[in-house]
Amino acid sequence: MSNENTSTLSVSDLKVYYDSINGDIKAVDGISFDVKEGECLGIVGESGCGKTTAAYGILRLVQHPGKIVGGQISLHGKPIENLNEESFRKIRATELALIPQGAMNSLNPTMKVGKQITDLIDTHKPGISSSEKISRIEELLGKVGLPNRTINMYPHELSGGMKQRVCIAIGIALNPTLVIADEITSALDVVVQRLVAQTLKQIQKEMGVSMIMIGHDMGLMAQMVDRIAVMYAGKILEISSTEEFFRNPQHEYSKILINATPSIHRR
Amino acid sequence: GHSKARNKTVVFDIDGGKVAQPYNFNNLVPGTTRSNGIHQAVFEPLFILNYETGGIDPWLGESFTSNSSLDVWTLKLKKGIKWSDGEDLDADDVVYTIQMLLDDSTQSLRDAASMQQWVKSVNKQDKHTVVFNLTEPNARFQLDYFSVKIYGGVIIIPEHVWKGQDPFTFKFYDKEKGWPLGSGAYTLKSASETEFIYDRNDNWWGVSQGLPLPAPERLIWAVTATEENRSMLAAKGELDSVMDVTLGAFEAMQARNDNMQAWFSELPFSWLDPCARQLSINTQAEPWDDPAMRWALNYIIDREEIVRVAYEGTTIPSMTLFVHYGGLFPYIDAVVAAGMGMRLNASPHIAQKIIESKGWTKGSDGFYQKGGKTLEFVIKTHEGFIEKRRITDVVVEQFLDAGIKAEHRPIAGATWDNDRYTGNFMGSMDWHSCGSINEPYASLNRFTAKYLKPVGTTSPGGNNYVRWDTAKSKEFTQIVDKMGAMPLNAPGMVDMVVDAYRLWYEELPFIPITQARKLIPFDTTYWTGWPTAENNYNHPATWWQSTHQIIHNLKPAK
Amino acid sequence: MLKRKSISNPWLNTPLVCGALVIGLLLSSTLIGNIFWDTELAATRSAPLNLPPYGFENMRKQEGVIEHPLGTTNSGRDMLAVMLVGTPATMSIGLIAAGIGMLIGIILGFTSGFYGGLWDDFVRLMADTTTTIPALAVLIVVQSLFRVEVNTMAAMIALFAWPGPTRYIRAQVLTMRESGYVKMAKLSGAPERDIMFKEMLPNLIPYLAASFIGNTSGAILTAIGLEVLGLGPTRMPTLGVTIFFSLEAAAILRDMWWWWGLPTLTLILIFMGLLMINVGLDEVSNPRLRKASK
Amino acid sequence: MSLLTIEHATKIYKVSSGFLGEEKKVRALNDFSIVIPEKPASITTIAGESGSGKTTIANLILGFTSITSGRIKFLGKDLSEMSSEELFNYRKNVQAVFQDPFGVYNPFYKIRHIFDLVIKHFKLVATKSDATKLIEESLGVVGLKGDEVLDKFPHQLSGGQRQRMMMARAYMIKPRIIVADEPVSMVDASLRAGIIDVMLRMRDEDGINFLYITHDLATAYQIGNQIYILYRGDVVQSGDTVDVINNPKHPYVQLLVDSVPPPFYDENWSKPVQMPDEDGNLV
Amino acid sequence: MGGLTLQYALRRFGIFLMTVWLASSVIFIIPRLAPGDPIQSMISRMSESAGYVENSEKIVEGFKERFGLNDPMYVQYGRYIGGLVSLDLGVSLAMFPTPVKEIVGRALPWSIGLMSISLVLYFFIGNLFGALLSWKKTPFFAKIAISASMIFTSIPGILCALILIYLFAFNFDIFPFTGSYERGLEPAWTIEFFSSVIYYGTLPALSVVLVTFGFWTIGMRGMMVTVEGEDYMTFGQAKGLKPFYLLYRYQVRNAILPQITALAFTIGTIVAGQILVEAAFAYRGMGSVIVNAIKDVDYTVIQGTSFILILITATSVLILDLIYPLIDPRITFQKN
Ligand SMILES: Nc1ncnc2c1ncn2[C@@H]1O[C@H](COP(=O)(O)OP(=O)(O)OP(=O)(O)O)[C@@H](O)[C@H]1O
Ligand SMILES: Nc1ncnc2c1ncn2[C@@H]1O[C@H](COP(=O)(O)OP(=O)(O)OP(=O)(O)O)[C@@H](O)[C@H]1O
Ligand SMILES: [Mg+2]
Ligand SMILES: [Mg+2]
Repeated sequence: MSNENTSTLSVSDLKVYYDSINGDIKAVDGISFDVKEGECLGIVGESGCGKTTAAYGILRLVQHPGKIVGGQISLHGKPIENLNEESFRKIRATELALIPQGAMNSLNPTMKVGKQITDLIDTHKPGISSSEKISRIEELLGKVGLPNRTINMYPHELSGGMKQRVCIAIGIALNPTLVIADEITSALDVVVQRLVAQTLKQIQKEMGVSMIMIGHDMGLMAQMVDRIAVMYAGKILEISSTEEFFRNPQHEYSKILINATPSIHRR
Repeated sequence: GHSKARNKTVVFDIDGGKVAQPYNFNNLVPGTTRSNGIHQAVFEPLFILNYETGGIDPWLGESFTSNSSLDVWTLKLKKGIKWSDGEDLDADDVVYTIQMLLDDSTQSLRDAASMQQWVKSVNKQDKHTVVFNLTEPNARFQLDYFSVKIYGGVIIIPEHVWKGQDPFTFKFYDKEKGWPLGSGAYTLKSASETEFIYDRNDNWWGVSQGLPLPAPERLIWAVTATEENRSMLAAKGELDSVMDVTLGAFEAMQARNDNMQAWFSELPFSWLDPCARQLSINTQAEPWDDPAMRWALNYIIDREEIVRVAYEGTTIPSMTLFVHYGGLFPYIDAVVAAGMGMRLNASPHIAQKIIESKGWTKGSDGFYQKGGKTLEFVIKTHEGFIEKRRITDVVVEQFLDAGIKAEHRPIAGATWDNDRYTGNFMGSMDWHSCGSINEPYASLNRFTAKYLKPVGTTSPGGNNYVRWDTAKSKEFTQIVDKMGAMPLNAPGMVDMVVDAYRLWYEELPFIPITQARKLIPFDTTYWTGWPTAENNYNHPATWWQSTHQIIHNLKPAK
Repeated sequence: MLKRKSISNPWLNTPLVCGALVIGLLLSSTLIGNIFWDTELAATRSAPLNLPPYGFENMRKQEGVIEHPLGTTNSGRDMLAVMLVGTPATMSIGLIAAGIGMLIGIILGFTSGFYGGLWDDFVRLMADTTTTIPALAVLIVVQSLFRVEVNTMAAMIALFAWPGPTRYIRAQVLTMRESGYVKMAKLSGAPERDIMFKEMLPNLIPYLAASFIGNTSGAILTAIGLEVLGLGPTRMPTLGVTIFFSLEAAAILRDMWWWWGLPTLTLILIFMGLLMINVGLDEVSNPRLRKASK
Repeated sequence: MSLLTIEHATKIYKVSSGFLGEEKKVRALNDFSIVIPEKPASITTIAGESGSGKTTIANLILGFTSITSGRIKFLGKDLSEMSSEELFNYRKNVQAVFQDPFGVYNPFYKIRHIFDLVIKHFKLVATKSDATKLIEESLGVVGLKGDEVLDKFPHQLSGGQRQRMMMARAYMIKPRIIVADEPVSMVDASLRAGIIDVMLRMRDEDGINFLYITHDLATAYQIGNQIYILYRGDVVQSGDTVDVINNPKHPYVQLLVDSVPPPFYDENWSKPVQMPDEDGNLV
Repeated sequence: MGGLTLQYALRRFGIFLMTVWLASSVIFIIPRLAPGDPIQSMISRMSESAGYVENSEKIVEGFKERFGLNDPMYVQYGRYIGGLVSLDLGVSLAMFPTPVKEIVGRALPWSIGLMSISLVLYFFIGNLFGALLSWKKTPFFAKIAISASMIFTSIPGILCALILIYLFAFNFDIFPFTGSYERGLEPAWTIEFFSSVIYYGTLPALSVVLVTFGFWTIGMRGMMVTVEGEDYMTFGQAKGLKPFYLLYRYQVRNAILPQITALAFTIGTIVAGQILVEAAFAYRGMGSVIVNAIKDVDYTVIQGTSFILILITATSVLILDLIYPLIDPRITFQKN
């Protein structure tokens, strides 16, 4: 496993269950991994295997009837699982940021895009002058390739790809230590998908943030991440570097994943 | 200060919700309200019928006498009467008023139709004397129209104000000009949908004639909404005079306000209203067209139970079709002595015999049946009159117990009237034998054959809408018509009443039920001198024009 | 494939069951009451007047008697019997009105949403129009002119209870019309009637149930509004009629709290019961609350 | 004779804003023509970006929307001239599998319902036991067993299972052609292969034609015989699949081909892509 | 603003006119379905107090002629609609010769005043309570209190009014029993008059608010639960926004949209409900006008007041439609 000093986030034995009348659904059942500084970790697995739940577990966003049952999470080596609600709120977006799955509905429909970025800044960095805020927002939008006029638009006026990019802008707005990107491209069409993925990759490199990228498109993963974790039924089957993973997958399931991926280069 | 000291003010209530037309004091138009204080304190009557003595008290009028053939009536006015603006009220105003009613070809002004029926011409004899030439003899001309027999009568209007106005659209309201204008001891200070305030006019004409000014400096008529609300206000001492309430409400007021009093100091507390309650039956609708069947109904009705339950003991059962006033006692006594008094209690077994003799048998559901038809009886009531609805509720139960499938249907007043007047009803709980106060003719006359109309057309004035149309009714009509041409309470009248009554009694086109009660609470905290059975200078109906008398009798408490 | 345990029947959640119990009990109160009480006592003049409940005193210092444990009214109705008889009567007005309103809503909503076109425009215009008509005013007029008894009154109230369901169902049908399973049913040769009522309708059941409950309380309130104006049925002492007569007799000032208080309390119970059912139905129909079973 | 012909199909949606409303026109498909021969069975791919009119084609063929101009012929008979009996017959021969494996199941019913519907309305068999046999057989083709799935509710099954059952349903009717509108785009990578495999087998063993609608060039490349690439309602390039993908001519086709991520660690995306501008012009 | 075109506004206005016309026609027909006519009713009222009225059939005929009640129905209908177009509501039948416009005009300001004050209150309180009821951070006792306060919803308005009168006017002497302002005061633009109006309006408004807010609470709670499940709520949390900000700017802001729609649609119903309360307080509004008119079968007044209620609802729906895109940016005029 990784070296303590250089690991941004370390998760060990995280368990998130959903309450149900017939007992708990073990959506995340004891997963452990590290993310090193500047590294991009991919998590793949079939739909419903617990990827989103794991992300929510780390960010403490699990909604009722879900509950975090156990696990240690530390950020820069400091445990954060015991922080109180208010302190935890403060590290969201500043240290641990999320780019959500389903960007289509992740923006407040009755708020202009600009405001949805400002309210984040106002909450965590109060006292910034409004001109400074505007230039900051314009810079962010520029980074994700959106025109400045986006500030005054409502979410429904944006295309899916644009919305996804707004979410990315929000995710990186406060220079967080770690960004968790949850299936950010699965709802987009191939061309847009590629564009968004490239944008994110570029930003990650520029800012040097650590990233967890969740998805199930092996092709995309191959292009984007440094290490891959394969999840199945709430557990992590294997974690290895991308090169290693494609060359020498350990698990049967991993092999299926790789082989099932069609290509336009080999028929 | 917009408010006067409480102990100088008398507060009356107006029931029945907001006054819809507070700024229209044209009393000639039928739709306007006049019991909002205007006819109790401002518009004075010519005479006031005294319910207690049976006599007629003079007010603006001094005397109203007829010739022996009863077709020329001479009115003498008191001297020195003035309108509140200082103009004289004299024979000219009377003639002007009556003439206006005679001239209304549409007959839609209030009293226009009756004046046109009776008055051939009206003439001023001198400043204080007016002569009426009638179309035919009428012994009750003064009584019926000029003496507040019930509610009010013809109101004299000031010629100098009305001249040149369209009597249909004139509102008689203008603060600048001091309208409305009357001769009473009070003038209108302010009006609104919910209250009317009158202040005393210290220049009232009576003062110059040696009459004392009334004591209250201000009179208020206020809309008090629900029974609950009204009772609470009275219990708090915020109302001096309350219109008709239920016994329970009165008891609750008394429990909280020692100074509440009513006509009697104990049960039944109430004063009797002139319109006794009756169950009218459509005498042309099967199977109730058979007098025997109507008698069966009468046998089922338990009047005592009705008094006990529907009235909580605040009234008395009707012995005859007449109201129990002193002036009518000779007739009531004679009828009862002749064996025609109504029973207090039910005799269902007699009813059963009658009904069964008509071929009805009780079915498995407990109701009488004949030829596959159930014996039904639907009683329509006026939705707004709780008292009649409560009587009907009890009667329906009595009928149901006796095997008649009775039903109670309260409906809107207009529909109810229309249904009855056109004969679209089986039974109706109402009061239409109302009319006689101090002589028997008025009530009997309403059921004579001359008012008969076929089912589907409107009965005139709601007279004989039960459509009593038999040989006996014709005979009845002859006797009653004869009575009408005789002076009031002429000798021999008692026997004629008994004869006519017998014809009616045998066929029973409607069934007298109870006397109507009005439980009218007064508060003596600030004012005394309210009419009671002991201090019975007149009756206590404060929404009638006779209220002038009450106001002049009030004294400050302490 | 992750093993997903299915959550047990969502219709069996606590609020729904409690609410249904309360409502069921109140609805069957006449039946139950007949076993231990003489419900004929609800009729006028079947008991002494103005008695307080057992153990209390009225203004005249009369004590309550065990023969009339909840007291009596000023027309000699036994309050216990009145409550037993009046409660289901009041509720049935609500249920019938909501039922009819719902039925109209289903028919109009489905046909207008499914077929669209002129018919759809017409239905929407009618719904909009009906919404603007002040129902209470019209009902007051009709009731005071014709005076109808419980069932007809319910039917009249229903005439104003359909636009809501119609509008909602229409919107749902418009969405469902585009859904995959409707297309599949078409591809499977199913006739339109089947598509509407066998494919679409069942999915609306939780909503229809919730809306039915909501409309029931609305209809009950409308009925009560008419009744306290004195425009209710006559012999049947529904809750509103009872309150009307109590107010006509100044029951509050007379300290006859049992007379207006008991029907009011029952009304509160009815509404709480219906509210609980609604909350329970929410749990059934709200996708978020149901995610667990997905 | 060709099995299915589309001649110069154009579809214009009229978007009206309700009662008395003004109308706006959206040209979803423009002068589209295609011929699918009766034999041999083939898989014809229609690819293109989102909103390019792919689903519109499916809806036209399936009769869910009316054609604005042009004609669709099945075995030489014009769709719009068919009697209701012929239309019913057409339904039996032209079936579909859709993108969303959840939405096509009525959540109210058990899985069995989709098979029952078909059997009932198309009167495929007479007896109950025949029906059971038929269902089992069809499920077998997609590698499922009746007792594992039939009495479950749709949400109790995986996306892959649901999508395969849709294939089984279509297969049971034994149509001449199946319109498959993005049948794998909502299914996991690991399950995708299974479904593609089923399609291939149905083509090769049962002679069923497919109209395969997708935006995923990679799978099309794997199985398609012919391809039509749509861009904003127009066909921009068509021909043999391998040809088209290996030699993209139209700039949009080039962009599309470029955007497919190579699923191998050692092959990288070459250069950053450029999006079409807002008016849809390719730069 | 989503392109508010003249064409859209005109079309929307056309629908408005059509609904008003249809609804007014219904209002015209209904009172005429029953036997009984207003003039007869007037006579009946006279005879209630005066025993009986002689020659009443003459009066009835005279007035029927005067009001054109003997004309064929279509003539009456034409006259009615023609009148509405010029906002002439005719002359009251029962209170001849007062124009309906005058009667309604006197009552309307009071009703509207009472309505707007109570509307603001119950809409605010109802939605606030609904929001608090579904918010995780609301203290438990507050939730209990809110739930308990909803029992008022099931109490008939008139009874609630009387209980309030009993408590606050009778027992505690805090507020007046009835009326709209102090006895003897003349309406004027003075502080004295206004404070009196507010003082007298408190109990009526309170009654309306108490019996109404619960509906909004229930509706709001439902909407809050729905919105809580939206992705943007989770994302808002992930942004580390403060809980209260998240509550009002994200959750409430979106949950309240259907509530606003519902408000526009139910405004007529609410005003109608207010009628009973007004009657209990002998308040000067439309309540008693309507109740009396119905008792007297005063067609013109019934039609006039109902027409006003129809206008209120139709107008509020129209306004809602026109301003909705401001409240909900997703809605544009072109879509319906
Ligand atoms: N609110 C909930 N209640 C109960 N179970 C839930 C809830 N949310 C998710 N689950 C269950 O938890 C498991 C993991 O869900 P999760 O959303 O984390 O999967 P995922 O890997 O992100 O899937 P996808 O690729 O579809 O996004 C699933 O089995 C799901 O059914
Ligand atoms: N019912 C409809 N009414 C109006 N416009 C429509 C309708 N259906 C589709 N369109 C429009 O027609 C165009 C083509 O849509 P279509 O659904 O055929 O695209 P698609 O290629 O299937 O896209 P996707 O990949 O997103 O499924 C789009 O611009 C769409 O907005
Ligand atoms: Mg997920
Ligand atoms: Mg599509």
